[in-house]
Amino acid sequence: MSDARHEVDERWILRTELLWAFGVGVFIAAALGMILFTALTISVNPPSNVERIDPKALHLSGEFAEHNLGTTVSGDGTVIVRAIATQFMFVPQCIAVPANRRVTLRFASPDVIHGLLITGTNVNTMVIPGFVAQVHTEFTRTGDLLMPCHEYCGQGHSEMWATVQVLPENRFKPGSDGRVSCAQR
Amino acid sequence: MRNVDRLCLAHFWVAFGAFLFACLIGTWQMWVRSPLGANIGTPGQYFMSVTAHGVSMAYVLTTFFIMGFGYFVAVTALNRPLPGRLWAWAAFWIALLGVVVTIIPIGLGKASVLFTFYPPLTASAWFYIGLVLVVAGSWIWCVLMLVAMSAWKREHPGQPVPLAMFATVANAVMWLWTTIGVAVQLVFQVIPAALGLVQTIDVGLARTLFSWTLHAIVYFWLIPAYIAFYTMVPRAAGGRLYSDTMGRLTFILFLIYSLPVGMHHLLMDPQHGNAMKFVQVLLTAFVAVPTLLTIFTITASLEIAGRLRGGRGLFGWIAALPWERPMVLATGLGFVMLGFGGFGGIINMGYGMNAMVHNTSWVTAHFHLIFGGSVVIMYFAIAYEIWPRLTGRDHMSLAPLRMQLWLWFVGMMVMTLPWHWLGLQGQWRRVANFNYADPIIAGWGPWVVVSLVGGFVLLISALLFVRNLAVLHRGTVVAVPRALYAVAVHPPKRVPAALNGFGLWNVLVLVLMVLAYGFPIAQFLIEPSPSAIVHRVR
Amino acid sequence: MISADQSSAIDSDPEAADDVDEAALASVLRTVPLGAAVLAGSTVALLVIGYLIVYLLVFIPRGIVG
Amino acid sequence: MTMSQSHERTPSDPHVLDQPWRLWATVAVMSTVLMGILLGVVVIPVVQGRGAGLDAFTAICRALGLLPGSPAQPQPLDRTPPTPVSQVVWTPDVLQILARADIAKGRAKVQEVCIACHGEAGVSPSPDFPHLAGQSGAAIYKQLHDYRTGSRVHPQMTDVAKALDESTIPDVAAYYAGQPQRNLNPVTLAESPRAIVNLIELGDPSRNIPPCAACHRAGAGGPIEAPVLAEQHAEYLIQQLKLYASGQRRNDVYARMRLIASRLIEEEMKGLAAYYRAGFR
Repeated sequence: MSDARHEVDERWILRTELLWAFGVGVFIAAALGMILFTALTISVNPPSNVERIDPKALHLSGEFAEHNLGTTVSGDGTVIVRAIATQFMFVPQCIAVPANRRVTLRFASPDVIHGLLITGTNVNTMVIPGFVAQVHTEFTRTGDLLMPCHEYCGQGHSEMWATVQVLPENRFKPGSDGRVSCAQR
Repeated sequence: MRNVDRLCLAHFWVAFGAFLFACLIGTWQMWVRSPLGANIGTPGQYFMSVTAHGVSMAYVLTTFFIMGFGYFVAVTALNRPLPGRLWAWAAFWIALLGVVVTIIPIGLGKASVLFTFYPPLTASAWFYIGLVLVVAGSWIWCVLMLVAMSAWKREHPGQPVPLAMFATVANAVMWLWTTIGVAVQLVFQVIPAALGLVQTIDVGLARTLFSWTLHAIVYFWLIPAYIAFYTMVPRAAGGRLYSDTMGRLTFILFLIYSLPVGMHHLLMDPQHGNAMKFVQVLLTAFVAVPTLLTIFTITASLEIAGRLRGGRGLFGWIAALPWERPMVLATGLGFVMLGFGGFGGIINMGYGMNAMVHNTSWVTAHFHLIFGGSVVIMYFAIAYEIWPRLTGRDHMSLAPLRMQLWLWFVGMMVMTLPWHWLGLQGQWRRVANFNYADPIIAGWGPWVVVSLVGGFVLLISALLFVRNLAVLHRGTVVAVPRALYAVAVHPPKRVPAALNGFGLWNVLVLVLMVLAYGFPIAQFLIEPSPSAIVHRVR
Repeated sequence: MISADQSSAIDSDPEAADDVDEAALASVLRTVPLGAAVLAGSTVALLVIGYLIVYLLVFIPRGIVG
Repeated sequence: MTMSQSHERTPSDPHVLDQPWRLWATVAVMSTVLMGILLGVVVIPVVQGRGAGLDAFTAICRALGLLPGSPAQPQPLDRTPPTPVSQVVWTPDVLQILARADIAKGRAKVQEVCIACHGEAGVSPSPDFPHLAGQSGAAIYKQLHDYRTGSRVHPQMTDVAKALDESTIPDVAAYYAGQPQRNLNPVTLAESPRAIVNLIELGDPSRNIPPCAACHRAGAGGPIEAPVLAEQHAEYLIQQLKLYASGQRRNDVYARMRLIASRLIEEEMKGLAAYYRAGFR
């Protein structure tokens, strides 16, 4: 094959590859575009909260004191859930939350790395000793959901799970102290 | 075979020995966590097994296979003896010593921290020291690959380095870059804690340093499969490589974009802000480019082969391909698994969408399909292709080889497809025994049994694989010398320095790492995270 | 085991010519990447469309995450 | 990334060929990462911040992690007063002190104070007083401190603990931790009922009870203050479980033992106590 034709073919092949690369670029732009679009319009982010807290003295803190855990509804109606992920138990073991209303969940670990997800929802975060993990979400379906620890934290990791009761608006009634606990069934 | 066949065989047998062991305990794990194996085995045994399965598959099978295959490529692609052969044997023994030193504490239950270490949980110091030895051995291999290539380039000035060697050295350079993260974490944080020199550990920094390694290490495992795609599959199929330039570009893109993206493993971590998470998600999207380029280039190369063999029409070339050859069959099956695994991957990297699947069986399905599926099936195909060259004996018949590849494909698909569905339901990872009494978990039972069946099929395939190789050592059929590496449609005559070396790309990687990882790591040096007490597993 | 240092045909020139006939290759090259482009293109399109569907129909309905 | 191939036929000097490569590669790679930084660090936080009523600077600081909180949501504040159930904090220096405790001084204090109830080698005559032989030093250290701060109350121990001065507590703890445990009692080893062994090895997922061994087996990587239960008086173990179940004893950080004990039935408490009395680890 004469060198000239050889030269032409090679550039033709590179052109097909470039065309393909352009197509790939379009697909990547579509994927990233969806991420960017939802981030800009409805603020979809991964949960991040660079808030340092000393895990060694967590039980001496006010916010994560034993009696302050669980769901509280503050004066202006914001729902905040505080829970501890500790070796081999979530405290409290049952969390009540309202449906279709913005909820902020805050977790902390006094010992090792834990992680949690709530089945069927987008609540998912690692709980790193040294930081307060915070997830803002809205529960779109009512019912009892499972909240397991999904990061290896020791021999009791498989038994570490809690229940989340997503209550419809009318049954989510905070007490006088603004706290809501699980309906005992 | 010039002076390396025993060196390569030693590496491959250690790799495939660890692989078979890991398949056995992997199947046991699948059984114990299924409804059929409820209440069998204790958490201690289960997490010991998970640690051993992870270390064997992720550190032993991969590192030894890549080293062995690298030596083979350095000798056959460059067509010159391996420089520093004694160093290569030293590296082998150091790495093997490291494996032994790691496996013993695991077996004694003193290292049940899984293969991805979860400080402040800390195992026996020997567990980490063993892994450092394995990495040290692999570093010696990297130097040997660089020396081999530069020696060849001195002897052939201005000529393009053969693609197989260029890719192997790209892999070595990437491995040198990425092991910095885990080396710093182990040497400065985890090993001092394991030795008891310090009582606390900065967990935020430890996870960030480990994430530095965590993604490029999977591309370190993946590149030998891509070397096979580019340099062996076209010839095995009877065609030509569609574009050599695109091959070089693919391995360069892997080197550049697999390094500054590790934080997509930390998307759900609280200790990093959204800003750097988004930067690394965007860069992760570009790490899909080389794979998508490869799919096109290799499919085009197969199309050439198929049409040369008389394939007509738009897809007639597919049927015309020589599917009876293991390398071609493995590529076809590997691409299907790469498709499913890749789909799992782009969902994982979906920034906020990661919250839907992080640490669920969806992720387990992703890496079993891509590493366990398309990469390991190409490891099989490479082994089948080069064993005759190493042992001088040829396969009696290709049927058992094809059977083994099909079993691996079917087993992997049956095991991992249910995991995608379970992952979306919220099935979380690393559970010794599920509470099948819980209504939500009870619904998962049948699917776990289906994936268990896939696990058994994989075990049979693994046993058959080792049998197919072992048989060759006593085989009677003398190997007929056949050329191995593919020829490109336009073999490169002169190649820009950028496509023949890594100077430019190392500079770009340095800049990318500073921009992508600079702040996330500096954040802990400026203000360390509150330290956590070390919890020793002894 | 073939003795280590005896170079055998297996070590023949790595880029040894294969039995591909140049003319056939040239004629094949007139249509080649079309099949690959359609096959790979549709697969990748399927993947990205699947990604968008999962993003909109599975992820978003599970509630805002921030 | 366009590869403009140099058309003029210069000698194939790599540097000449390389010129376009070096330029285009740098442009391509840098544009991707700078676009990522522009979007991630500036555009997304500012736009999200505007929605949540945050000024651009705060939003960017939150997105970078220089301030806590999400750039898209208000950050809750909390000023609840702390009411800890135990004052003991495992800091590196506490652990160093425990590691370097002086056993001789500990033995002297034990002779002087502890022998009456706990026995010299930590083998106590009556089930009301726990064996301390081979107990974990950290566990003794924590309980003594809890008695001193009133997190745990006991007719005698509160005064005894208050009488001890701070520096000898680690020594006493280290002395008893060093005492060898008595040999096992083979008779009762065999017939531990399967259900009890399962509770200890596997826990009971349906009642959310983790395995006892996950915390109480030495070297399991569990909580530091988890006491060793092997060879303890059976009645003492049952009594403590009952105190936890009723909430009278509440110095377990984050109520883990109170929750577990409240879920155990009487018969299980007896089975567990017998199992550990037999000397299983």
